[in-house]
Amino acid sequence: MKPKKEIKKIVFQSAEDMPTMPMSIGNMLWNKTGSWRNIRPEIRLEDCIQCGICWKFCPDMSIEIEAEWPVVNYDYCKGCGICAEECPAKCIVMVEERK
Amino acid sequence: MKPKKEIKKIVFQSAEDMPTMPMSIGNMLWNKTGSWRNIRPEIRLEDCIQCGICWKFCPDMSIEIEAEWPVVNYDYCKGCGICAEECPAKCIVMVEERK
Amino acid sequence: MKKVIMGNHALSYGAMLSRSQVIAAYPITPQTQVVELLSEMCADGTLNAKFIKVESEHSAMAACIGASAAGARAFTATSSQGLALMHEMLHWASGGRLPVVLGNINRAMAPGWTIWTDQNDSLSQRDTGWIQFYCASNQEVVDTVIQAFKVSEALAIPSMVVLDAFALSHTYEVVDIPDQAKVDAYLPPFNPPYRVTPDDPRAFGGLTGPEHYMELRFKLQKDMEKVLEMIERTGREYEKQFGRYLGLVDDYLCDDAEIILVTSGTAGYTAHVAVDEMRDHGLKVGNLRIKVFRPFPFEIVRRLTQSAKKIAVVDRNISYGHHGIFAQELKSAIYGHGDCKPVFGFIAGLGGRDITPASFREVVDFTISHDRPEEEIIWIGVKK
Amino acid sequence: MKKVIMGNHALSYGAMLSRSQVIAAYPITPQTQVVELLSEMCADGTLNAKFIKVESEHSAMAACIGASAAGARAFTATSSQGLALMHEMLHWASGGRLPVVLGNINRAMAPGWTIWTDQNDSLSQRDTGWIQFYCASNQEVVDTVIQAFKVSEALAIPSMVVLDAFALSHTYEVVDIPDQAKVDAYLPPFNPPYRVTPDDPRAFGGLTGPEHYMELRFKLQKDMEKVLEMIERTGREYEKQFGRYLGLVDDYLCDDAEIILVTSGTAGYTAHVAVDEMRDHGLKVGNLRIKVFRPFPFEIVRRLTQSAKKIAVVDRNISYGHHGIFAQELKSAIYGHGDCKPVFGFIAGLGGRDITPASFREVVDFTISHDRPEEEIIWIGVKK
Amino acid sequence: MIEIRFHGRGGQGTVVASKILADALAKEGNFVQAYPEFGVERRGAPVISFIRIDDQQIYDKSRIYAPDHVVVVDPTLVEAIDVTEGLKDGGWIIINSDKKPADFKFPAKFKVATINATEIAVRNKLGTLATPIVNTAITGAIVKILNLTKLETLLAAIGDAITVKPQDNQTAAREAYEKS
Amino acid sequence: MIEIRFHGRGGQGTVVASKILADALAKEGNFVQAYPEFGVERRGAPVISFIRIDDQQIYDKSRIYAPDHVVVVDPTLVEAIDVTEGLKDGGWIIINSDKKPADFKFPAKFKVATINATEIAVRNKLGTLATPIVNTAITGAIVKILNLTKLETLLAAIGDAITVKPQDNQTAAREAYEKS
Amino acid sequence: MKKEKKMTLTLPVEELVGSGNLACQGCGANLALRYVLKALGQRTVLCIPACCWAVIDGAFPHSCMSVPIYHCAFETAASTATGVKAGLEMVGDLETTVVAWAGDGGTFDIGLQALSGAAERNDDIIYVCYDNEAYMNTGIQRSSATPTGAWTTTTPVKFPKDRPKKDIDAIMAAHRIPYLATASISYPEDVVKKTKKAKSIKGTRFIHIYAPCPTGWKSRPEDAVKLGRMVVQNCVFPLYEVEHGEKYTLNMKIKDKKPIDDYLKLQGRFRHLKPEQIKLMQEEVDHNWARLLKKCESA
Amino acid sequence: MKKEKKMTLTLPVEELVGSGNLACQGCGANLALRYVLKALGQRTVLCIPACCWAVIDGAFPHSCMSVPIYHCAFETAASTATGVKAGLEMVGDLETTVVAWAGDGGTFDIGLQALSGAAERNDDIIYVCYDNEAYMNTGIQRSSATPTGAWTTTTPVKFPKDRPKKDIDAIMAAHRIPYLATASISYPEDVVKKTKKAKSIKGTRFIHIYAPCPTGWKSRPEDAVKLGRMVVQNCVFPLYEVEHGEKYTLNMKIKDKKPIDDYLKLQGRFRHLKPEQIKLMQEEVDHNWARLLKKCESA
Ligand SMILES: Cc1ncc(C[n+]2csc(CCOP(=O)(O)OP(=O)(O)O)c2C)c(N)n1
Ligand SMILES: Cc1ncc(C[n+]2csc(CCOP(=O)(O)OP(=O)(O)O)c2C)c(N)n1
Ligand code: SF4
Ligand code: SF4
Ligand code: SF4
Ligand code: SF4
Ligand code: SF4
Ligand code: SF4
Ligand SMILES: [Mg+2]
Ligand SMILES: [Mg+2]
Repeated sequence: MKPKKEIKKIVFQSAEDMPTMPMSIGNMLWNKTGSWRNIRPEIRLEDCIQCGICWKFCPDMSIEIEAEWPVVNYDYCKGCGICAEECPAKCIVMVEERK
Repeated sequence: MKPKKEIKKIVFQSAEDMPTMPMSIGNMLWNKTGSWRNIRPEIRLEDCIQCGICWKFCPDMSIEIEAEWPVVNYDYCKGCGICAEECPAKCIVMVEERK
Repeated sequence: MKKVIMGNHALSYGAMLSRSQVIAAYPITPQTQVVELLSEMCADGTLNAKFIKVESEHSAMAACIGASAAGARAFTATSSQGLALMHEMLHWASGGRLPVVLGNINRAMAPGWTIWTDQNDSLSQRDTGWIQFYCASNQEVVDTVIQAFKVSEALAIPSMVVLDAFALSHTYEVVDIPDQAKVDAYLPPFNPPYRVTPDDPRAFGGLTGPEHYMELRFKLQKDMEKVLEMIERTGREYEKQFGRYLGLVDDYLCDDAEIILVTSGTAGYTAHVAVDEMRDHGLKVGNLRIKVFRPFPFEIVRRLTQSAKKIAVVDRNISYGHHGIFAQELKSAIYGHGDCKPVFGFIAGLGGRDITPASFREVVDFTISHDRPEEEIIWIGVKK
Repeated sequence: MKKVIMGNHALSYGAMLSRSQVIAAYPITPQTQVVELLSEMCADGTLNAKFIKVESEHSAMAACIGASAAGARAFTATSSQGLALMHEMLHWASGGRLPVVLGNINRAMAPGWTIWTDQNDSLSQRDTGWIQFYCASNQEVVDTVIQAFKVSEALAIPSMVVLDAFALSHTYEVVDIPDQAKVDAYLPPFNPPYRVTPDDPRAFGGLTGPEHYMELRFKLQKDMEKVLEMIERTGREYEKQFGRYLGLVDDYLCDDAEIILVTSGTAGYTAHVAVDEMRDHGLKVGNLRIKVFRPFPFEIVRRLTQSAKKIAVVDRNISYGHHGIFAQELKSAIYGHGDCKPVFGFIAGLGGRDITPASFREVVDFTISHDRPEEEIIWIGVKK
Repeated sequence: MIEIRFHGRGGQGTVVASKILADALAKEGNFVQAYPEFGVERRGAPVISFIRIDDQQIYDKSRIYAPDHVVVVDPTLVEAIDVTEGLKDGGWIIINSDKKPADFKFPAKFKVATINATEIAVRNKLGTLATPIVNTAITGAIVKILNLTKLETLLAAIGDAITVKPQDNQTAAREAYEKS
Repeated sequence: MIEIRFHGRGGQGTVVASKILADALAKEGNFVQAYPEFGVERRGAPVISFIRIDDQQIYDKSRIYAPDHVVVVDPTLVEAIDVTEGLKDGGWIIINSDKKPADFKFPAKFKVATINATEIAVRNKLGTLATPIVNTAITGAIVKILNLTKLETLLAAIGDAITVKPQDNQTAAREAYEKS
Repeated sequence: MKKEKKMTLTLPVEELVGSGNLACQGCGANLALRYVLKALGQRTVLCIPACCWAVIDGAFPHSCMSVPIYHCAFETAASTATGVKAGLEMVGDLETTVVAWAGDGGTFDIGLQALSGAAERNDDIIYVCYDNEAYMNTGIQRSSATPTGAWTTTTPVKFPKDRPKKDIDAIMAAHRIPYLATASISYPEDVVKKTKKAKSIKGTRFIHIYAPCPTGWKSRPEDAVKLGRMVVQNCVFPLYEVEHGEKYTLNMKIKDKKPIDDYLKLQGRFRHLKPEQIKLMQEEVDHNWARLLKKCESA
Repeated sequence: MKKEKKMTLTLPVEELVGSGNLACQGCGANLALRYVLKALGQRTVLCIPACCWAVIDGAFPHSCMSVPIYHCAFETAASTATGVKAGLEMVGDLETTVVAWAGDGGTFDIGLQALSGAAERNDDIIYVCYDNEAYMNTGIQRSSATPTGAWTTTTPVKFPKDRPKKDIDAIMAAHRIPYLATASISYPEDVVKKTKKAKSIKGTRFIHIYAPCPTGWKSRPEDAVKLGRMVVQNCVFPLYEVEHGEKYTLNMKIKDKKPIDDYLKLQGRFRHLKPEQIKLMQEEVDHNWARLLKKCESA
């Protein structure tokens, strides 16, 4: 998995530190939506036909391409199951998250 | 000309006399718009074919029908000239108002 | 009948028990449940009303105005942005002397987007000519809606029933739902002397020149002044029927208090708790929770604050470039009446920041330790 | 260059000299000439600006907000119903910290339909976080627009420049039109630190929870408090360039006055005439015309009213269920500062009823003959 | 301070007349204030407008109730309404009319002048007999009768303000001035 | 006054659980206050809700920071967040889990109870293993462990509040009550 | 001179708009309401937003009308009417016709959303837009109904209106309301017929009436009716009906389509136009006319 | 297992929507913006009114986006965008694409007037409506985009939505804007193609994207893409373009038109429907489809 710029949640300690306008100064990567998941996609790469469909339809940008293969970024994957549903090779299975 | 219900302009002397809501309690007949006129329609009834077109097109309800003939109500006729313009018999002429 | 309901449903019940005839509303967090329950009530026949699912709050108020002008009892509910979008129509309802009742969930104004409570939305409407009630419990919400229709219809002035976002709107509490028959006895059908009907054709709201406008507005103010007495009187009637008095203020231990907290909304209930605690510690503190903000209850506020040494107003709102709004209005109200005791203006709880019993302790500590307020505004709970 | 122009055109000139870049406006009596002249200026190239001929005032303010957020100087003008329709967006501009400048022609609120002057439209916006200037002459209008951009842009708070319907908007007066080059020197191009641009992508106005909202609003208030000093300072700079000082108030013979009239708008000029007359009759009367209402000029008002025995506030507006708004705010401002001298609250001139020198004589007569105001509101010129 | 009231009809440009007068007077360093009736104007309906003139800043923003002079742009109005309402004793009533001053029955405390502005206007191709554009002509008469300013200043003001047929308007004003 | 905090996930009906509890307690004459976290709820994301119980009118409208007890509706949350934040000493932590209380490593000052509400729910056909509807079952456990009210009252409250499969829900609550 | 003939009256005689009102000389809007009320009769409520008609009615405490009027805020004609209708029904009056009566600005621009909302809900009101092609009550500013090329005070001759008139009828047809019609004050019998037809239908009905405005168009008052006729004859404003957004019916077949020149010449607002501009405008008219014919055929 | 093949990527790879955002599991709206920004690239400004996307973006002081956003009031997507575009041009940025990005409620209902105004002026913005057929951000209330028969919290099963979905595309076509297209998140290449086409045109462009919402439709998150495909295949939401309000182009010819039943079955919001009701809905779909085909033919 390619290293993601790890961004911390910004918490202001004082009004002075804040911008004048209500305005963003950081991104949402601190919000590990992987924790929302109750089922997780697992890709059986052996059956994968590299069609890119899982990447194309992931609403959370959580299918990444590494060396031409799809990899799930579990930090953010919310477990919607779209990738598994849409995979033409049926090589993504949704398995129950930690019990 | 048939007698019109003569209505005076209502002027309140005190708040108490007024309705609670901003609401009408009288009509606009006190407002003799005939005084706005600088040209006046005159109907030469001898040429009139009783087609009713002047009555139909008067925007100010100022052509009245009396015994089947058109009569101008000068109290309200604003002198727009539509009746004269539209009269197919060309029997309405616009003449200059008091000089 | 006792029921555990959320504040929003308390509004719905209030509207239902009042036999609202036309409801026009538009959804907005945190008001949605009001509308959802009412649309169910209309769908299943519990309530015989027309529910107009308008395309904006502006139209919601316009439709209520139309319905009320036609002689029907009209209700709507909204919050913050929605209330602000109605602003022009709020002026219209009062200037048109139409007794519409509106439930407003106090939510802070954007931007940034917020759904949390503060009073800037409804208090920004303080100059629109509406009666404003501020509630502290779901029970008060149900009761106040019924009362609001009664007062509004008697004096031809619309009413706003205000409750805090989440702290009331989404909070379940035990509510004694009044009996419909008794409500019917208390609140007869709406029957205005004039209405939009071909049977008595009138033009409402036509062009009004400088020779008449001022008198019409003078009459509005004079009727507004009658609201206070009317609330007290009908509040007693309500008490007779339902055992709960609906007054202008909720005064708690004010008689012998040296410091009086002036509060409103749910924070005014929490203040109660703080007062109890402080009394336990020997501090002579009282709580004056303002329930009716418009018209401002001049007399009773003057009377109840008379003997105190200091007044501490806690505003969950601010008029930028002036003071907290309750503080400002209170000072205007008591100015020149009695001694000019120090009034401390605190601002707390904007945009949903919590106001806790500790907040009031901080308020009282500050008030005790200062002779005069010194600053125009004293901020509570801000990371400066 | 001296020119005889109407108040509405004074607004247009102010906007043009300030090199407004985006104008979005919608017509309404009595504001139309502002827009008409500006659209001509844009059509013939006198002014290099985009003129967006929007379909409502709500969109006018939204477009100004968008333009300002993108870093352009934005101007609009409206009146009464139009201003009221913008209400939600007024909150937006201030909460978003965007220095839009708006010209408002004071017109009473409907219903009944009215096009005549009173201040209820702009004063109903007193809680929206805008700076508010009230003008008494066309000269003041031109100067104030330029000044408003300067102050607003420095502190990221929008401004409203207010003038009376007809009495100013349609009244021709001699105006010294400032020289463009000098205006350019006084008012440099708008260059905000942050703006909507892909070069520095930011999300403006996103969801802001209870942990942050209050601080943002605290900052707004703190900046609002800086406005007063800024107006005085840049007013002096303006004076250096153009020979006219733009201050917070216009005080006339207040120093030794026993009775101070507190006034605003064109009535504040007429009061001047009445004061002269009364001084001729030996009455020690002064006139304190408030030019900046938001933020409220606490210090200077306290200072100037200090030595008077009585204060008579003349409000061309009313907050139904409370007092006239200037009276209310003045009492809040001077409460606890100095002695608690009687403040008499008069209401006059609603819906275009004329306020004449005689009105002020009546006001002063009443004030002299009563020790205390006794009534919450003293009405002038109402047929009761 | 001089206060003048104009009587005309909607569409006759009464406000323009007072505005041109204001322009001319301002050119000579006066302070001026000109304003229309505050209301709904309809073509043909009676309207009024006002001008205040002073050599110092004018603070009074209230309406004019007791003018020093009145100008009647449309002669038919003399019958329709009381043009002397509030007029100060000794004030002028300047009427656009082909009649003589003596033909009007006003109380003696007022001075009456007439000027056939309609005739002048029409002759200078300013409008038609039915709808003459008399506002410039009438200013010529006012300036002369009330001795408010020099003719040249008035003509310059007309030149600045009027974009359609400025010369004809100036000629009309000059003629009226000379005939008054 | 007793204050309880519920931890769950968006979509799990945590608020419904606290509401049912409130209903039951109100039936027995208590004053109650139940409220959700004040914010944006997303399915799957951690959420909380609260209940306050007292035998007299509850004036405190501020949020609960130091609950007497906490209830964890979704066991996976124990790892994800600190469910004991602010929890008073001696307070119960009631967890929906198939594990034993001892399997959880909480400070000794807290009491821990577990109830396999998921198993009970699924067995009563309340949702699936992936998305079990556990809110009624868990109320059974709470009522028992904290000794808040009679089982019958709870069952009556469930009967009033739940329109889909009321009996199954009652059975689940009863089972959880009995197992706790 | 008195012949023994009866006066021909092709319209209902009842006058519900009264004299003494504040319309300008030759006002088309005045005629429009006169005709519509002749069709609807006295059991009608009007909701009138800001527009010339808010003034024409007269000043407090007077009204020139014999039907009740609720004067409402500018942007609320449709929503107020919806409210009035609901209110009347709840107090037991199921019969009164509720009409929103608005100008083009109040319809095409600031009131469009409320109208669209009412149409979507199919609220039981008749919405009539009298179209004088600008904001007249405020002194002639452009609205989105102002035609290409026209002068207004906000589209100065140096830069006249450059956008085509918004096609409100196509927009309302897209809402598939049960009934929609265009009409012109110069064909009063047609106005009356359509209004009566509208009255006989339930749901949201929309009538768009061409109403010349001498003041705003800088035309002679006496030409008002002539202009309203020309505009139909030259197909600038064809007369048609649309049912349920689909069934288009052309009411006035134009055999001998007139060029627009004469029509433009009568109006000061078009005085500045150059022949090239007029040619482009003519092309636009021809194009729209062809499209309309197609819609009517295919319906 | 590693074969020597390249991954097939049919969309631009740049991701301008970031992870960690606050969309629900399987949110179609999230996909919609992801695709649109892939087409437009980073030099884009979004004006987002109140809607789910106002929340998805994240909470102050964070944003999940790599393009600037102006969060604007609910009813102002179009007018704010117009203002931003004008502002950018005046400060010298003539290139940035300004997009109003709004939900169906913000487009069909409360924001319609501002949109109509922008379209009439032909303001140079792209307006994208992602349509999830209800007010979702406030918890699933009916909008005028809600289809007939659907449950929402304000159209309870006892009285489900009884009015048809407002035909916003016909309404916008009636404005004769230069470009209008419908799209579905399940055809991302089509979304990208149309968005790029829109970008290449000046004036007001409107794109209407079907964006399934598992939360509001009571459907399974994994079915979101499937639903977006079915709705095209069964002609409930056909894919087409309209140029200048006249030239209709059908993008996806449907040979084998599917009945709506399967589509309805996947969604809890339609669970209460009886066969008769479904039949009526099918008829409506068939009717609309036939009309669309006709428009496309005659264009
Ligand atoms: C919110 C609001 N904005 C502006 C106005 C001012 N206004 C009153 S009438 C009018 C023009 C109306 O135009 P239209 O609807 O075409 O009617 P017309 O005057 O042409 O008859 C305007 C802009 C208003 N009353 N309210
Ligand atoms: C003036 C105003 N009214 C109501 C709201 C509340 N509100 C916020 S988002 C929303 C629903 C948005 O629906 P839609 O545009 O379809 O977007 P979605 O939430 O479905 O994505 C509503 C009603 C608001 N923010 N402002
Ligand atoms: S389950 Fe959903 S979020 Fe996770 S990778 Fe698959 S498509 Fe993306
Ligand atoms: S969709 Fe399936 S086959 Fe296609 S790339 Fe993804 S995992 Fe491989
Ligand atoms: S001139 Fe005009 S107002 Fe007079 S009668 Fe003829 S048509 Fe009517
Ligand atoms: S239009 Fe002419 S011919 Fe016809 S009735 Fe009138 S006057 Fe007679
Ligand atoms: S301006 Fe036009 S529409 Fe308005 S009253 Fe005059 S003629 Fe009629
Ligand atoms: S409610 Fe629907 S549209 Fe909104 S974020 Fe969730 S899935 Fe997306
Ligand atoms: Mg118009
Ligand atoms: Mg939606």
